[in-house]
Amino acid sequence: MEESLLQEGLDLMLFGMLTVVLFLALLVLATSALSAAVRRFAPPAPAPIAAPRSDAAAATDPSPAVVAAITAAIVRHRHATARRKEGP
Amino acid sequence: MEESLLQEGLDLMLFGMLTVVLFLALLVLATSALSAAVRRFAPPAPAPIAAPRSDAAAATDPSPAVVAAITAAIVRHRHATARRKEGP
Amino acid sequence: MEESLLQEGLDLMLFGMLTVVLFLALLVLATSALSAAVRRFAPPAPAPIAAPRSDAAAATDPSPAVVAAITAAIVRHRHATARRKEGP
Amino acid sequence: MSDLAALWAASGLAGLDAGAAIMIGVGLLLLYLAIRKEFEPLLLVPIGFGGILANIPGADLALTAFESSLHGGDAALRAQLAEQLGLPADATGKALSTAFESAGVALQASLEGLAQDAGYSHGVLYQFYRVTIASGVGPLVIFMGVGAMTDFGPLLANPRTLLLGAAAQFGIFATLLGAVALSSAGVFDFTLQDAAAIGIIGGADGPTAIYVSSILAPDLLGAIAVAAYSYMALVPLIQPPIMRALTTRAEREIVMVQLRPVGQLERILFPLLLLVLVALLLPGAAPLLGMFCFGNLMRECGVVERLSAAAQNALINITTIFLGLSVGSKLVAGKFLEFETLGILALGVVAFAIGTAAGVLIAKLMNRLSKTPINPLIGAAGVSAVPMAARVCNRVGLEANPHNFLLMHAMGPNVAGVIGSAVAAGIMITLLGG
Amino acid sequence: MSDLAALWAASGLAGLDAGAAIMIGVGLLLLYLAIRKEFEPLLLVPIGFGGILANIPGADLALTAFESSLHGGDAALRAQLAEQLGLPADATGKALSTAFESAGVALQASLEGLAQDAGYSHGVLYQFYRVTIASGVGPLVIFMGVGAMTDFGPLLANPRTLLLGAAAQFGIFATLLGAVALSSAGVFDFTLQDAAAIGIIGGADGPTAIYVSSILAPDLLGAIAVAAYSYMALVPLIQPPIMRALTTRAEREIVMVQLRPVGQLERILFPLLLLVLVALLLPGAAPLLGMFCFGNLMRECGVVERLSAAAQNALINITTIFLGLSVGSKLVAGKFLEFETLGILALGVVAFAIGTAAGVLIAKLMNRLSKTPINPLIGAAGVSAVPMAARVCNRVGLEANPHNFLLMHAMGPNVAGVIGSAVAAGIMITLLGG
Amino acid sequence: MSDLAALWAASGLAGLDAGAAIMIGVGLLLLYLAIRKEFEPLLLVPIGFGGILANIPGADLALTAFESSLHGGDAALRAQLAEQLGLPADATGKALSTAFESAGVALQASLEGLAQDAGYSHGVLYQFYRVTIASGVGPLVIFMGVGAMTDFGPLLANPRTLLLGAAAQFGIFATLLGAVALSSAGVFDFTLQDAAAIGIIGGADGPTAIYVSSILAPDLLGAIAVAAYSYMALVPLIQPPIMRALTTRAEREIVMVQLRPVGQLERILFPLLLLVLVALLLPGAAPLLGMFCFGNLMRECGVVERLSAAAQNALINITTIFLGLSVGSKLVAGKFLEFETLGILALGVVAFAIGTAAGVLIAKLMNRLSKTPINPLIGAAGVSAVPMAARVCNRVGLEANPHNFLLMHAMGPNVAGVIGSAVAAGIMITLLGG
Ligand code: NA
Ligand code: NA
Ligand code: NA
Repeated sequence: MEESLLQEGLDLMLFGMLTVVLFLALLVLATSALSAAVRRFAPPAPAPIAAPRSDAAAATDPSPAVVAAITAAIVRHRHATARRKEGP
Repeated sequence: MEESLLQEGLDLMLFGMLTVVLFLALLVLATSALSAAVRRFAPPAPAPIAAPRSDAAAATDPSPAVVAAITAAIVRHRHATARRKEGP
Repeated sequence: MEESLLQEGLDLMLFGMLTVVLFLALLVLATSALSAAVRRFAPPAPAPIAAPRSDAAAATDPSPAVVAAITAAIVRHRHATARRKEGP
Repeated sequence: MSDLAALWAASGLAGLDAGAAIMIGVGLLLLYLAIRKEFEPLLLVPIGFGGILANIPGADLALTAFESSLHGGDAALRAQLAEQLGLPADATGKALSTAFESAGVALQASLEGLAQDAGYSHGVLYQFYRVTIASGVGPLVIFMGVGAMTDFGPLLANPRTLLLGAAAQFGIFATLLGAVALSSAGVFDFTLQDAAAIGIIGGADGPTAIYVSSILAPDLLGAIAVAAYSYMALVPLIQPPIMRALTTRAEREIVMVQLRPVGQLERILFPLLLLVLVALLLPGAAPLLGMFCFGNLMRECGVVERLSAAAQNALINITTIFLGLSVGSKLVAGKFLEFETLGILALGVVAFAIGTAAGVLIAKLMNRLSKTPINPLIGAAGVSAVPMAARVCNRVGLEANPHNFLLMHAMGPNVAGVIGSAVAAGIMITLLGG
Repeated sequence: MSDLAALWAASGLAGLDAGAAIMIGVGLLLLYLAIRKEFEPLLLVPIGFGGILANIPGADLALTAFESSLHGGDAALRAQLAEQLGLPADATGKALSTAFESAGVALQASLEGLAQDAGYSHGVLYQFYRVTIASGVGPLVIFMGVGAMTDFGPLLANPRTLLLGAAAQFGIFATLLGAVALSSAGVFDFTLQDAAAIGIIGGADGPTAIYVSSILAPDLLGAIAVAAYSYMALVPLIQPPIMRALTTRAEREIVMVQLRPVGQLERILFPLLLLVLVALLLPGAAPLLGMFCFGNLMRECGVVERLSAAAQNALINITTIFLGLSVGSKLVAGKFLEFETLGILALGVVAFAIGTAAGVLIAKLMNRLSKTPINPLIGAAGVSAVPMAARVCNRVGLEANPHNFLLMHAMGPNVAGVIGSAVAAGIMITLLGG
Repeated sequence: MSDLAALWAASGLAGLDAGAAIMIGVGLLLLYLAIRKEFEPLLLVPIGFGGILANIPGADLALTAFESSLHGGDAALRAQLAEQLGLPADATGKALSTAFESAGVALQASLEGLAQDAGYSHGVLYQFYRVTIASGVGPLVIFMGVGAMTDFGPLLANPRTLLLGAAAQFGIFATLLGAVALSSAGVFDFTLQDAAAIGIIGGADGPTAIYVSSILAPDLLGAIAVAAYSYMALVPLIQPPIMRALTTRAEREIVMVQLRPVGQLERILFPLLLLVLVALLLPGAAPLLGMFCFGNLMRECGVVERLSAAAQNALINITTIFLGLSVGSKLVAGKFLEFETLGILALGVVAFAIGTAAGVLIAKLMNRLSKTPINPLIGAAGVSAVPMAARVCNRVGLEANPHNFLLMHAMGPNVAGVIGSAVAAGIMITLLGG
């Protein structure tokens, strides 16, 4: 081994950290370019960031009591299906 | 090889197609016989063909609004369970 | 083989049954000790034995009609998701 | 025209012998029992269907590449295989099979390789068998799922019922002795390993029976699994007469003390306690009971709902499909249509009966020795067959006293029976395995 | 500095050749078609993504340890591998690959072991491929799930439609002949096995096509699977012109007799009947149709809902993910960017067209011979491509008569087409496989 | 009486040594932390339980057939194994083990075959380990599921936060250097590979840590995985003091600009962009990031909901169960109860601390250079530990300004940290692996 273990470790740290930073910096540039291109050529319909797609379905917004009842039913349903009907 | 590739292909086509047709024709006969036997010896309670078993359960027919609310709850529930609670 | 097959079988029966009984008797003692310790040092909040955790959630107790409607919706939902949308 | 000849030679009709035809009939019978009579359908539908698939002549779905190659007509390959096995080139397929089974792992791999080089491949059912049963993994994963579905509350509220679960295992060992006695008498030809695997039918626990026979008596696996699941389904017919014969009406009317509530901490600690006892005393039972306790801990600890749900649903269902098909792959004529299978079926029902009787009798004994009343009917639940046996106890109890619900009381010995037969399995594997 | 050189040498840019770049483009194109055009996305998203992963230079995700080692620069290892293969130490990687492929199982295992000893390992996509496709298990599990999703009701109500499902398989065999003819003419270089695997594209059934080509023509698997799924997605474009060209408006307006209700017992017995016929007559089709019937029996028997749900959801979805990635692993430049691929794509679309035409024409013939009216459009559904082809029939029928809903009537030939192509697959595997 | 002796010899008490007892205690401690303290229970419950199972004396659940046979007393077998390994017949078990590990794949297979011929078999935990970890598949499938659960929206709205995710990886490399320095100083005996695998603990990403150490330092895998998951659970204790020490109250009060909405097209294209960059520049990171991007694409593309749901639920849960048990199988006394483990635990916490500090400091630097304000607290989320670290940022931010919700802003660096440590893992595997 021409290098000491410590020297190898130092090399690895420097190159490794440098590569991580360069790669992610490149990704920043590429992502920004991508976003710019998308927003220019295919502007999206605005949608709030914190709202995943499924929340749209929830927009009918049942009252908490209804949700509680439904949740209970689902839990009971799941529990029932999870039960060991016949001993496999 | 005593036959040419083309001759082999032709043979395979003829025998293959013939076998497919004979097998499915036999299946037509067997299925018809089966249906006749079943309807003779064990006449089924009539049920519309397009209605899978589960639709019977749905016959209570909740109003669309209720179904929408329930669906939302299920989606939300599923979404919640699918969430990454702790980072595995 | 110094023992006959029958002798070996008899030995196995005696030792086996004895071991099963001793092991489970030990488990009775250990379980009783465990329960005593738990109830002494960490008395649990009382909860009826027949009620799994999920029943607590069900305590809001929706009327049977609502449960039926919900169940139908769940079945329909499950059925719908189980459908073969695109032929994989 | 050569195509026509080849198709006919490959067709099932050309290859159908009486054995395969009978086994296809057996498969259809199992499906009938499973679907129409609801005999443990979750297992018997895949087992029955797998049995039919395994016996389709010419399809070789349950065979390895080597076994398939013995059916093929390639004389040069056969001579090569025979030479490697040290047999003459004209040895029969039976002789080659026997030599293969007693060959070492390395030689077996080499022979399978030669058969694959010649274009034969492992059948799909054999592949399922290798992954789920030969590896031992399938029954253990099922057992983990069963653990995740098991409620130890009634057992913890009344730990004495563990003794009933122990007593009912007498069916296992009595049957073992019976099998050995019949062999000594020359009726059958069971080894001690075979006898132990047959006895485990009395444990009334499918995965345990499959696990034990996959280790001790793989050749009998098909018959043992079919017997175990069939008799589990027949528990409502087998048990009540025995229960009624051994108890008085007054005993059947005994009302038991209401079970105390059991807190979460006890529920969490119990599988760990059981695990530690197994680790210290019976490591042979560690695979079965370890996975069982793991499943139960996931259920009770309350912080891994996702994993518990997976163990109880997707994972156990998927494993059940492949385990059932794999058991079915063992329903081939050569191994199932033997006189021994009748012995296994007969001994299996005896095992259930003895286990039931032992449970009831020990419950009566406990009733004499203790002042807390025990309804002796719940002893019958000690064979396990969860939850069918507990329901039978409840039903027979209601006949005597229409207001006496024994279901929850019977769940204690019922799950204790699962532990008991896993312990018995561990003992047998330790003493007879390997 | 050696680190920098090593990183650069390992980087994709250093290793990127035109072939890999084009194949990454092909993968992106497949993703575009799948996501934007909704071309069978359940398969084409994993296939496209797997294709990109397989072509990342230097990552070797789709290669075995042996194949990876050929890319490495270890001359000593290479000499050792070459020696075992009986080649000179300076043999090219191509020569080593070719020799490896024709080597026996034992030698291949030994060479893989040497490569692993030298630090190379199997790529993850190769591992998926080995477990799901090379073993044959993946397509069969998918087929079981498809069986569990299939409603045979319309077929049972009108069993004659099975003949339409038979007729449409003419696309398979005509294409086989076309491929053979092109090879005889020297345009391509397909063997009879290749031709059969290409023909099966006309079966319009993804898992069947993957299963057949994994056995008969593994090298063409990538192109065949891509063609099969792409054309299935293109059914709404390919079929209508042919359907309109071969039928008169009056024929398209034919109203069919309302389908009778079908009871549960018939639904349960049908998969068993089909299984028994396959067992007796066509064991070569037993793996595919056996698993299909098993899935359908689980669906219809009503006592194993848990297993049926698992087969239709968790199991088929998980298998689809890995099957798709595994098919993608075959989209490597060396095997896909061949002139033959163009032939496969061209022949595939011909197969669909011929199958569609044959179905429609036979339906017209049946209409002449029988007094119960059949709308000839539903013959087109016989190619399978469930349920897309049936929907296309319905749509084309509505154009002619806005009150004539053919969907349910077309479901009969549609599922018959699945059986028909599995039968054709069994014949080809019996005659050409092994 | 021989049965009694055999049972006692096989019992755990007879075989229990101090190491196994301590490791069972460690397993119970992990379960306590997981269940009572909710330390990453999804992984630590299976890991802890697997650790207990692996240390049951006599059960040999975590051993191969060869390793089990070394515990058995069969002198003839041992002499045979020793001869094949070129050792004298009376070589110690330790010597045989060491020779086995440095033997080639072919010889290892042959020795395992001999042990199996003698009746030993692979333990069930070893089988899980081989399939999920040794193959590399388990962590990759988990990563696919994590990708399917990851929302890149906040990152896309503010791509600069990728730099914070890069900065926090300094914890990985600083720890690597620390491990190497301690080895150079003679305190520990870590190779460069070991040091890299230890450093990756600072990546705060369980599957990445398991994947890297399974390749670079399989012997340390148990300790590294336990450290990684434990410290991820301790993020709410480790990070806040560092965050407070390195920031002023004014900095912690900084309110960030509302994130813009991100459309579906951007979400679909981002994983493809990342994949292409990885393919071109860092193929060593392709397995991890490829599967991660695949999962995310399934999530976002909107046409494969079935597959996305399977990846997020059944598949990841099942894999987590077996991955956890497999990691636990590495918690055997001989490999865990070493002085090195203390070093791993100490270095692990240092890695987290340095990563946190680097993230915060770079955020402060960016705040100076840019006019768009960044709250430096969100730099701490760059270590990943999704979503715990982001929640910690939010909580510490609320202490300073009760109306300043940082959660969404912190999710950007949080998921960037996942990418960053996968990149770091790829670099290390490229430079040190193979
Ligand atoms: Na039992
Ligand atoms: Na078809
Ligand atoms: Na990270």
